[in-house]
Amino acid sequence: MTMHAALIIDSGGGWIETFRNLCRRILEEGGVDALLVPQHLPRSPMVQYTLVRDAERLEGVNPVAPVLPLNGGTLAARLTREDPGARVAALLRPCEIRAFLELVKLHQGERQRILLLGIDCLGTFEPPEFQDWVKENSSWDGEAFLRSMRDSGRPPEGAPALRSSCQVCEHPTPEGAADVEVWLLGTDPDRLLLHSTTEEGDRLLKGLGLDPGEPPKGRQKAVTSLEEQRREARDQLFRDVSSRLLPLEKILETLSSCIHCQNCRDVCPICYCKSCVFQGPSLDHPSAQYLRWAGRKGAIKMPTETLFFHLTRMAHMSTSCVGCGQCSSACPMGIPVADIFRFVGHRTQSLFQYVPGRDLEEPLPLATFREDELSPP
Amino acid sequence: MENKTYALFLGCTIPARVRQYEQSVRAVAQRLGIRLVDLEGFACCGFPLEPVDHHAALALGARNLALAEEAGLPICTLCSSCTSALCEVSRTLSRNEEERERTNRLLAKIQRRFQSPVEVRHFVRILLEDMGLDRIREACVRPLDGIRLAAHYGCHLLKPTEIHQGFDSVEDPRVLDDFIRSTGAVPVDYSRKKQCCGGSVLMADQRTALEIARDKLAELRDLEVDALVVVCPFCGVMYDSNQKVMEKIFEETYGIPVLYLPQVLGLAMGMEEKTLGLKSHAVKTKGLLEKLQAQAEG
Amino acid sequence: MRRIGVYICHCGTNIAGKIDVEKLAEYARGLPYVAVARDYRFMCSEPGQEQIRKDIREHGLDRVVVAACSPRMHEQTFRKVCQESGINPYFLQIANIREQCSWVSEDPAGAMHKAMDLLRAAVERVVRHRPLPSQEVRVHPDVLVVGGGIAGIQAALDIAEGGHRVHLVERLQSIGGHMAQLDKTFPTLDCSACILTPKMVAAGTHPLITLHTYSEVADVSGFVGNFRVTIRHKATYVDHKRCTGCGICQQKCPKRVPSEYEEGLGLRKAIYTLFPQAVPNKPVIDRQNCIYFTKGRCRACEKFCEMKAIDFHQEDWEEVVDVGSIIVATGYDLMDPSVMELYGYGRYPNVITPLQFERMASAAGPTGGRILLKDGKEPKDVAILHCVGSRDKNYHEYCSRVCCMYALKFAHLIRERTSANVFHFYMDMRCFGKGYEEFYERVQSEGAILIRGKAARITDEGLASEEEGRLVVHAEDTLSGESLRVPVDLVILATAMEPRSDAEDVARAFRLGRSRDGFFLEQHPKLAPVSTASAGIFLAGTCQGPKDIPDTVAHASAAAAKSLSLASRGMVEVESMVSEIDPELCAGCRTCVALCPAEAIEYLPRLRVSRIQAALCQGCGACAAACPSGAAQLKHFTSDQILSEIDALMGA
Amino acid sequence: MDAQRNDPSPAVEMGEGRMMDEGELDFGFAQEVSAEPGGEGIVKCFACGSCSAGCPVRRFHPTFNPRRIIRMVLLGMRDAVLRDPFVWLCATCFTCQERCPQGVRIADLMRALKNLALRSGNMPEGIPMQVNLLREKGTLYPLDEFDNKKRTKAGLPPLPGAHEDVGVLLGDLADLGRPKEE
Repeated sequence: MTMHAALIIDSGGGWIETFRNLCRRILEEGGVDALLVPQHLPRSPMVQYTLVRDAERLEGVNPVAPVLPLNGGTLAARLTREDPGARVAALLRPCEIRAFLELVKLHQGERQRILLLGIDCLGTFEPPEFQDWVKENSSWDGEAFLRSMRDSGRPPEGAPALRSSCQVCEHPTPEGAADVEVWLLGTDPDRLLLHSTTEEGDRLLKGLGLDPGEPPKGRQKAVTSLEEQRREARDQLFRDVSSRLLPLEKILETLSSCIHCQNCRDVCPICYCKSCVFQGPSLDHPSAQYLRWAGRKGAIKMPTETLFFHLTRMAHMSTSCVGCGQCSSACPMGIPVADIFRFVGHRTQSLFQYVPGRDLEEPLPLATFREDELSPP
Repeated sequence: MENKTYALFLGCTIPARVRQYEQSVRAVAQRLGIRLVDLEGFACCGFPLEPVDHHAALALGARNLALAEEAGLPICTLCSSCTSALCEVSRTLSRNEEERERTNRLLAKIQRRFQSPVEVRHFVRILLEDMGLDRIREACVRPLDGIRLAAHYGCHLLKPTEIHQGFDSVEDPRVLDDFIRSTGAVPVDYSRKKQCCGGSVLMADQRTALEIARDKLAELRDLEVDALVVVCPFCGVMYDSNQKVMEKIFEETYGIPVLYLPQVLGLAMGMEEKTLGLKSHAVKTKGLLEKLQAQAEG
Repeated sequence: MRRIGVYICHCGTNIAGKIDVEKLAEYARGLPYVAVARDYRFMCSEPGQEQIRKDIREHGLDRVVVAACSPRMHEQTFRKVCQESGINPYFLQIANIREQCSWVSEDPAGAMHKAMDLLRAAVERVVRHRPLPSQEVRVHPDVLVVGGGIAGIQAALDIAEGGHRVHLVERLQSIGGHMAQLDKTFPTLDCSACILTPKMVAAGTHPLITLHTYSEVADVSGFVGNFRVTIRHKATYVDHKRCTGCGICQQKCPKRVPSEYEEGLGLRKAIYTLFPQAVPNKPVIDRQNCIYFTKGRCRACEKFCEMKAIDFHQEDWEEVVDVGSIIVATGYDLMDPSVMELYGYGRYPNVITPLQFERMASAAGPTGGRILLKDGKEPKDVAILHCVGSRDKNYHEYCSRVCCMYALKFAHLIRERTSANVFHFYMDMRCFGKGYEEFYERVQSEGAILIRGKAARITDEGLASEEEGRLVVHAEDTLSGESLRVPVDLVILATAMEPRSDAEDVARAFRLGRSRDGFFLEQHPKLAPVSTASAGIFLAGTCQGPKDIPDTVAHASAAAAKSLSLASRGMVEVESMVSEIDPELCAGCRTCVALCPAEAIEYLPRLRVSRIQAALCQGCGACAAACPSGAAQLKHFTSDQILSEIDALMGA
Repeated sequence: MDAQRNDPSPAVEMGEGRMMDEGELDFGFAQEVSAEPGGEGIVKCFACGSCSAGCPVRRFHPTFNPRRIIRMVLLGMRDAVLRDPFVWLCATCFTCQERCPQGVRIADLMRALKNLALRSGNMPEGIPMQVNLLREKGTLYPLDEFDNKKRTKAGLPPLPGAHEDVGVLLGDLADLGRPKEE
């Protein structure tokens, strides 16, 4: 394991501008053919992933815009499932990297086929709220968000609240899973700080002619303190979920507004099936069956299989759930899907002492067998 | 584990009838830095009620455990029967929900509640596990060289095994002999080492009880031991206070002083007779002390 | 349009005693697709079966539901009925209204209700059954026998005599097992070596038996008919091809250590054969004790070996063999009685185990067959304690079955060779075999003293000077109510037979179950005592439970017969209810590959999907349970079949 | 000085050749005993006698025999078991219980028999006095002023003489002063 910290002094054009320049240099001098990176779309406040091969097409790059319209782990998997035939790099947030590593374990992507730039994540807003906020604040600038989060731990005045999943995310840093880490926490706000954790990362930074420097002193403390704060919030959420949402009589109520649109499944980075069982005919019942059920109970909610759907999905992916929260953001009915799945996921993962996306060497709980598993600790 | 604080559980007999045991325990504990606290309110452990009514006995034991739990202290016992009774109550109530509820309904009348298992260990066990024999040996500044001591284990220090979690072997116990050896004295092996003192039979059939006790004293007399070493007031009373009675009934003499293990340790640590209450025994310890004196001088 | 026949069995009063079968048949007639519904006293009887055949013919039925006992009992019977009548055997569904209904329900109305639910679910399910083909695969003619004790030897000989090759794997350097340690065998008092040695030699020289001694099974893969077994040969440091077994190396080796074969009563060298009649009679070097391996010097054996057979550089090596079936005959361990402190084994030198006594009694043993105390004197009184560790909830709850008899045999041998009194401390005298009761009477008449009571403890506490140095057994003679203390010189503990200490690992390697007592689990305690839940793997001898020699030999021959019948038919029907993966749905995640216990799933990188090799699949369904997209499905247990069954169960 | 021996009653002297009439036996007794805490394992006894062989009381008392008491319970000899003083002879030393191959909790069982015997009025003389002491004072040896003075002299802290709340706990215990009428 190499430990290579490199500093780029801010040239005066601001942090984001410096980062754009870095992206350009990566494409031009870093031996990288394509870069997956979030950019402001033309004439839209929204930020989306773009796959860039031409270094001139980087004007909208903004890695710190607090919004995550979809989990880029899926995109990284898509780009590496087969040999892409070129050298690809991607800038991802920690929850996206962890999702990608889970997909790699599920053989839906290949880690060696991509150079990962992982960036500290200070949290994101719900996309519509982000969009509204940016529209109202024409002078909006990602760096203001960064500064506010770094200084006060809160979004700037007038901004919406962080998504629930971000508020309880205890993994705000890439934790060594990327090749190069872009550090925001505990660093000098006027400097862009890169940290390499692999030989690949070393090679990239060396190729760009970046000199190693001393890691900032305040980093560890800032990370630990944020993680601690997030863990507390998480435990609070878990208490809330277990008392308010999860008891048997309440989960029915919680999920009763589900319209079985399956958006949560569509955006879930872990749901990797080619075709979901819930798309097949196995749950299409004969017409008379619905009437028999209604007859027996007096009345039934239609569509019928919503609870079954969620429980099945939970069974399939809860050991790998990285808590990115996309499911909640995608739910048109405002069901706190992610809160519930995060809670259940935490329980199933603890059962196997498994942390999804932590380490490629850790086998998926379902795909392995330990003699002591399920025995009380 | 070292230098923990314990709530000292004296039980009924010791504070009234076997003060010398209590004196020696407090002195030895102080010397070794074991903190013993007197909790207001400890009463009978419940053991005497076992033959009368199991549930009442449980409640009585649980009352003491609840007090210790409230104080946040583990319990140090001196009487083997108190030890096994309190351990048993703690074990039963933490495993058996029905008994726990039944007992807590009773305890509610006196605003107490048994919640979770309480650690209960006999002073001897605390000495062994918190201090260790090496520390004891180091503290023995006046070794009892040449003194022949017979260990009496009694029943409830080790049995039933499941509540004592493998403290020492039931069929081949060693711990008391090890302590005796650590003072420089000679632990005497004898055939009735594991035999009960008979104390529990006293109330139902005095003659049988005394015959059981006499059996051991007669063997020890033949082996010419200097003293019998006990760790339970029941056994102590049986062999010490009743020795004269037995001598009369069975028309023979034994003359075997009965010491509590902490008294033996205290002697080896150089403590005074008075501190250890060595003059409060029915069978006089004078001969033993003289022998000890002679050994030291010669 | 389906046409279903429903057949409800009375099973005498087993079902009809609780459930109104006629009303149930009436109910069935109202269910969809049901063309015929009948009840009958015994559906499994020939007239019952014939009724189904007749209805299939006459009513053109294409599906059959039998409401009767567990499918474990008669599913095969009724599948055959279907097949004989020209419909696919898998167009059958059993509704278990006996074990899961009439036997376990107390309330007849509730039972009736449940029977109706189960029947309706079976009807809904059978509609969705799809035809499955019957498949057969070739059976490899060779057989693997694991363990070279009397069970393994007997099984190997039976199979080889039947004309099939046997690989016999033995952990030690010679076959023979525990029986080779015994002196005489009850009740006939044959010399154990005299009856065993010819069998060992026969196994060692049989052209169809390959001995793999000093070897262990490292891995087993495959399935019935086609197992692939990796055998690990431990380094012997002696080239057995060159070695003539002349024994000079053993003579010259200066290192002496306690002999395991002599149960610690005698010594062996660091290069040694187990015993003089060992098969093969070739020595091995014990690395832990060899002076060359521990200190780098000596090499006396090498110097004196004319054949240049000593090879200190030998390494463990592996060999792969293919076999059609496997017989596990790994035997038992004798319990170590030192854990029972009250009997003083390990503390008192004259408290011994039965195998130690056997070695002492053996003319070839360390004392030349003389019964002696540790100080070399002859005992005047001997105690034999029965049930040491057996029938004891603190150790083993079961009866070890052989102890009473060998204890009586010991008494006979002691009375024959010494003038000692022999005291038996027993709880029940269990002498149930052929000639056993007679042997008991014989030993009684020879003067054995029988005390009905379990010994409470053994001490060395003599009360008088003449008891000095002796042992004292404390017990109650429960028949007279007298408490006894019996001074003796020698105590033999009739210790329990227990599962091998590595039984857990062996069970995992061969996919065997274990019963509560830890021995390997047979498929059925009465009707399938040598088969196991793993098809093609059989049990022989004491690895399945305590047995004496006659029972062990019978059990081993039974296992051999099972292997032979597989081998001689040459083909075996494999599971039709196997899994398959829909390549359209498979995302290639390979979770199933990792889970498959039969290693039947392969990944096809070009297509990016996984595929099940039907011939290897055992139909366990692990892949189907794990596959999130439902790409893997177990035939006959597909999602639509199970969900429709559940739907029908839940629906009104 | 004289030591009192509680000799066995005629009921226990089964003696050779005495014929028990089936009517004298209560076959529900074993179930009743096994329903008491500690009595659970009694039916598993296979009478190996290892309890009696190690029993210290058995060595010195002419008739006390745990194996035989268990047999009497299993046979349904309710009156003989509950009316005789012998159940009170068990020293609760656990020697038998530790060795029992069937896991019968013999010492606990004897405790259960004592509980049952006491309910029918069979108990040693000292019991009611002990119960009353515990009910009133919470201890078998209440300390008075004189005792505490002696304690102080020995360098020991004074202790309270009574624990009143124990009486509240034991309020449900029957008054043992007079045997219950059968």
